[in-house]
Amino acid sequence: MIAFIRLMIEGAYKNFVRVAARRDRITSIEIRESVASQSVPMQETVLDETCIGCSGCFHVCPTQAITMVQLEKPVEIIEGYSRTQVPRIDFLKCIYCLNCHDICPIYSVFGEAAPIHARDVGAPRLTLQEILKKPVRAPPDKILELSKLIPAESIALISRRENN
Amino acid sequence: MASQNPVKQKEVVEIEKELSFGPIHPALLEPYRIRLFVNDEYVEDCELTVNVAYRGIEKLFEGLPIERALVIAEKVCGICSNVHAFNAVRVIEGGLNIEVPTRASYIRVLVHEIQRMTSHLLFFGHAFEVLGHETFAMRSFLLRETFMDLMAYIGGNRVMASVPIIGGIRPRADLTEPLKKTILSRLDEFEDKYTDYVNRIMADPMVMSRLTGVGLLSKDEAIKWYATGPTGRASGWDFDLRRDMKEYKPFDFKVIVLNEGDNKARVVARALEIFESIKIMRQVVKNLPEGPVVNRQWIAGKMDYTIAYIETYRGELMHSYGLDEHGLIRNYKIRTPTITNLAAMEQACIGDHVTDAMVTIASCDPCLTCCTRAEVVEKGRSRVMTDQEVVRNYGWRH
Amino acid sequence: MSLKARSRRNAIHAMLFYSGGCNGCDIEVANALLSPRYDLEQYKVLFTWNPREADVLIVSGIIAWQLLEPLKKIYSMIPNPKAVVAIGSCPINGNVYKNLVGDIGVNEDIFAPLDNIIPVDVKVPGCPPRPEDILEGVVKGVPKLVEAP
Amino acid sequence: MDTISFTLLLIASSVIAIVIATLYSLVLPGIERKVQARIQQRIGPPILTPGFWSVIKFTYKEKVEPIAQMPRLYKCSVYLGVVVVAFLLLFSTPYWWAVLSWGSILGIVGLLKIEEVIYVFMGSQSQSILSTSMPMPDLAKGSKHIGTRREFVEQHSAERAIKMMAIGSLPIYLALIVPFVVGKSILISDVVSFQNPAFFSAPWYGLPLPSHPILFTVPGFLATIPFFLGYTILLNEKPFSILKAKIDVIEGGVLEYASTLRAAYYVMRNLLLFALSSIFVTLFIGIPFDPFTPFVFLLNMLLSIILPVCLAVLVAFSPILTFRQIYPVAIGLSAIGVLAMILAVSI
Ligand code: SF4
Ligand code: SF4
Ligand code: SF4
Ligand code: SF4
Ligand code: SF4
Ligand code: SF4
Ligand code: SF4
Ligand code: SF4
Repeated sequence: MIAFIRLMIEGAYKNFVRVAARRDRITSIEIRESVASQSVPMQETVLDETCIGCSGCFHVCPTQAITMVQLEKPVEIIEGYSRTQVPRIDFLKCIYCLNCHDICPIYSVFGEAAPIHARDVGAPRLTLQEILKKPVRAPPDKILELSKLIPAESIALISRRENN
Repeated sequence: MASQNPVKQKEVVEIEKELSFGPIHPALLEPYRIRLFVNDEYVEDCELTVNVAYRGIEKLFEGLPIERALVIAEKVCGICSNVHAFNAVRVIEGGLNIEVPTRASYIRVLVHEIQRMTSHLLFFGHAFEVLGHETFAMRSFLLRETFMDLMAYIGGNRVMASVPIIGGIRPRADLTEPLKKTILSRLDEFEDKYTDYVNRIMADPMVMSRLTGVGLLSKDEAIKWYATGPTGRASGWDFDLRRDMKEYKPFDFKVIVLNEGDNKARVVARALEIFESIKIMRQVVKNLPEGPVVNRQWIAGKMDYTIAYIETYRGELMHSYGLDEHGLIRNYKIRTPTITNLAAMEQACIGDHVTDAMVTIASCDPCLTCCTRAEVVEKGRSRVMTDQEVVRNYGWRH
Repeated sequence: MSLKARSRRNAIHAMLFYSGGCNGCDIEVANALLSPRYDLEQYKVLFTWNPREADVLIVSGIIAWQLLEPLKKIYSMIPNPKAVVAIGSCPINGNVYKNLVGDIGVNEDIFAPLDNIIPVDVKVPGCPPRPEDILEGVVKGVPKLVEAP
Repeated sequence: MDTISFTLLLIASSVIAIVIATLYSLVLPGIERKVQARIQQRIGPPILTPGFWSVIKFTYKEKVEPIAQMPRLYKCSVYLGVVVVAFLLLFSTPYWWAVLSWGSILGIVGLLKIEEVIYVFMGSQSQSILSTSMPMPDLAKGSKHIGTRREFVEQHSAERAIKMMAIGSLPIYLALIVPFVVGKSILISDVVSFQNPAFFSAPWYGLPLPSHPILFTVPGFLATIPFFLGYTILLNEKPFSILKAKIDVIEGGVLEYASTLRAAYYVMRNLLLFALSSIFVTLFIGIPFDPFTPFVFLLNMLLSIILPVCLAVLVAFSPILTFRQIYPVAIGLSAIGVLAMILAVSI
């Protein structure tokens, strides 16, 4: 009881200062301003600097949430290879299955800011130039194995889109 | 659930009335239904209907490649997200003998403990909200932000951090030197504030008078209903799987066991566990060995039905599945702690005031998304019906 | 601005309907509400559990079938004007629960998307959305309330 | 003064007092919330939001019929509540003190009792969706106790309201008696003139300050404790909000009030917050709520903020108590009240 009274007296002073002088306030003013002006920054998803514009993510998305946006000016990433398009995700369609993340050769969708599929994400700190210098052709058995991991329906979608 | 378990033989009491709450109700953060059978204001019997948020999650796993399944495993629950991913990979690692590098194992433990903190602090938030103490609830949510931030730093998302993967952890979640420093300094900061917070609560006579001596659960009952985790430990049942887990071998920590078995003990048990978790986290960060964080030398193939148990924040969690020859999941089963803890709570709240009974139910940290599954309904001869059939046959009301 | 519009803009009562899903969104809404760091009340949004008092219905989760009727009922009990905010990709499209193409194909036990059940005014995507997204989403529902007759 | 001009002045003072008090009382919940928010280290809603704007907004909402056993009675209860509270407020305006025996303690006690009974009415009427009538297949699944009477949470709250009536309001009554004992009269005017002899002779622009406020005597100070906690009990605020305990009965009997009815309920609750506070300032400090002496009037309004702010702090730091704790607390408070009364007699 005595301990409580001591705490109460200490607390009374602390809280009096809080009420009277707005001390110790921890509401984030940054968030307050961005919400009030309706400008909360979007979740970061596609890492534009590293994307090579291969549109693999576009093809594998089961809900067609991804569109490839043409760049006004192609960006040359490495000699002889330039990026002409980048993917944009429509979050209202996305189901966070992270297929796109898995297929991306450099994991630049959902790269950092969002959940990453519990599968392996390789070595994200490689630079793009290093990646592109590596041989890019996958061995056939690897492709076969990969095709098992991707849902049948997604593959069906790919072929459907290609047929159209 | 109670209808399945008519174990407790009591003389039949006259029930004056029934009060039902939920599924949308301030005391429930999640949809479930509480039916209290009361005389005057005192609870004579209690039934919880937990099947409300049914998603058929175990069925969703069926036939998925094991790597893809981890996306769902994590979404079994947004409170325990990490522990489900963790235990899902432990199943296959045990079944196919996949070696996990030590560094990865350390970091898994770190994230596991971080989420234990968020979970326990959420418990305080919820428990105090149910007690009606808004300020303490808010303070606890404020303290929780420390660990939400750490989760986001390590895994990239506040809730779904996806740290464990088969054979190790995601390389992104590896601890860098600056991150280690941040973790240690945030822990120190947290410990100071948290100590004050706990002392303040413990000294508050009004809060304590609400908690002490209410919702008694004896050790025998705890064991009978298999109330694991802090719920059982607060009743004197010395049971903590972490002592047997090889991941926890290198760390030194105490298992908090209290004997009172009332609501206060359940709150105190969690409050003290947080200090132990801080200890473990410090050890992880200070003793983190160098080395690789993931072992990629494995191929998913045929695996027998394998079981893995883990000590989560609320008790014992079981994941189990088998793999077919293509590495596709067969027969995924999850048994979560809340399902048994709630059965214990149904017993514990008998004899309490209605308002206290809500606190008792909250004191086992109920969270049900994971444990909503098919229910057995017996009518005449025992027969199994799904809820949908029940409603089709009997309508919504009778 | 008329008194009507000003009063609607300055006092908003929000109610949470949690309809299955993984809890993640639910806890983040609680975070936006209860954590002093986010503090929903500073945006003139007061929280309530009574549909008769509410203006904004926050829905999270995948709408499990047992919650379908309660959802419709509670929606119908809110007096006009009212707005619905769907939090997380669960009510927007069912998230992975609806369709991850395992052996079962499309999951028919859940009733997402929410649009099919009640009109939705604001969608806050994310899994889970960050508390600041939730705050912004709730605030975005206000113009609909203000403009209503 | 002849009867007609007295009546006119009476009506004028009542109207002015009620209008200003209502508007002012709509600011108080905002101040309360702001105080709590600062204690909780956050910004909190703007001051006008919880009271003023909410009430106006509710009047603009669609009118819906409440689900109640007898909807008309249910709707009347809240308006009756507003009227009762408005009359209660008039106890602190001097013109009413001269009307029959209105200006005595008996009137205050009587009205407070009606106010409490209203909660029982509301609770037994309302039948919201949030408990028994929620469409859930729980009955279909069967249970150990088939055929038990199912109660709405509001009805449960009405039962609690009866219990609170029996014990909860005792402290505030005892505390209210103290100034009358000190003033040795059952008339409010005597109590005020005992503390503030200059009040009745002061000109309209004057600011007569009380010479011996009862608050600063030992019995007066002691009586403040049961008064304040009794105030909390009457307002059903934490820690004594058992009949509106959010975690089981949600809001109790007022669950079904929507749109205009809810606005009326807000007005009732906030006006009670102010009226009791203003009565306290009148009886314990001797500064009445007199619309015709503006400075005294303003001073009363200013001092009437103290109780709501104290209430806000108490609410921020207390859980809900159940009857297990409320009975002893009420008995203890009553004991303090009796002690204060004994001391008051011996003054
Ligand atoms: S093979 Fe890989 S890099 Fe090439 S288009 Fe497909 S996903 Fe992109
Ligand atoms: S996560 Fe899935 S649904 Fe979302 S964009 Fe990627 S592939 Fe499409
Ligand atoms: S798969 Fe990766 S690299 Fe290819 S377009 Fe998509 S984001 Fe860019
Ligand atoms: S399997 Fe091939 S395409 Fe896929 S990440 Fe590896 S190298 Fe890239
Ligand atoms: S026990 Fe609770 S927190 Fe853990 S997974 Fe289940 S619902 Fe989530
Ligand atoms: S128990 Fe329920 S969740 Fe599990 S597989 Fe059966 S139906 Fe699905
Ligand atoms: S299998 Fe599921 S339903 Fe059956 S007893 Fe075990 S937990 Fe209960
Ligand atoms: S959107 Fe994601 S976090 Fe939210 S409830 Fe659904 S699965 Fe959980």
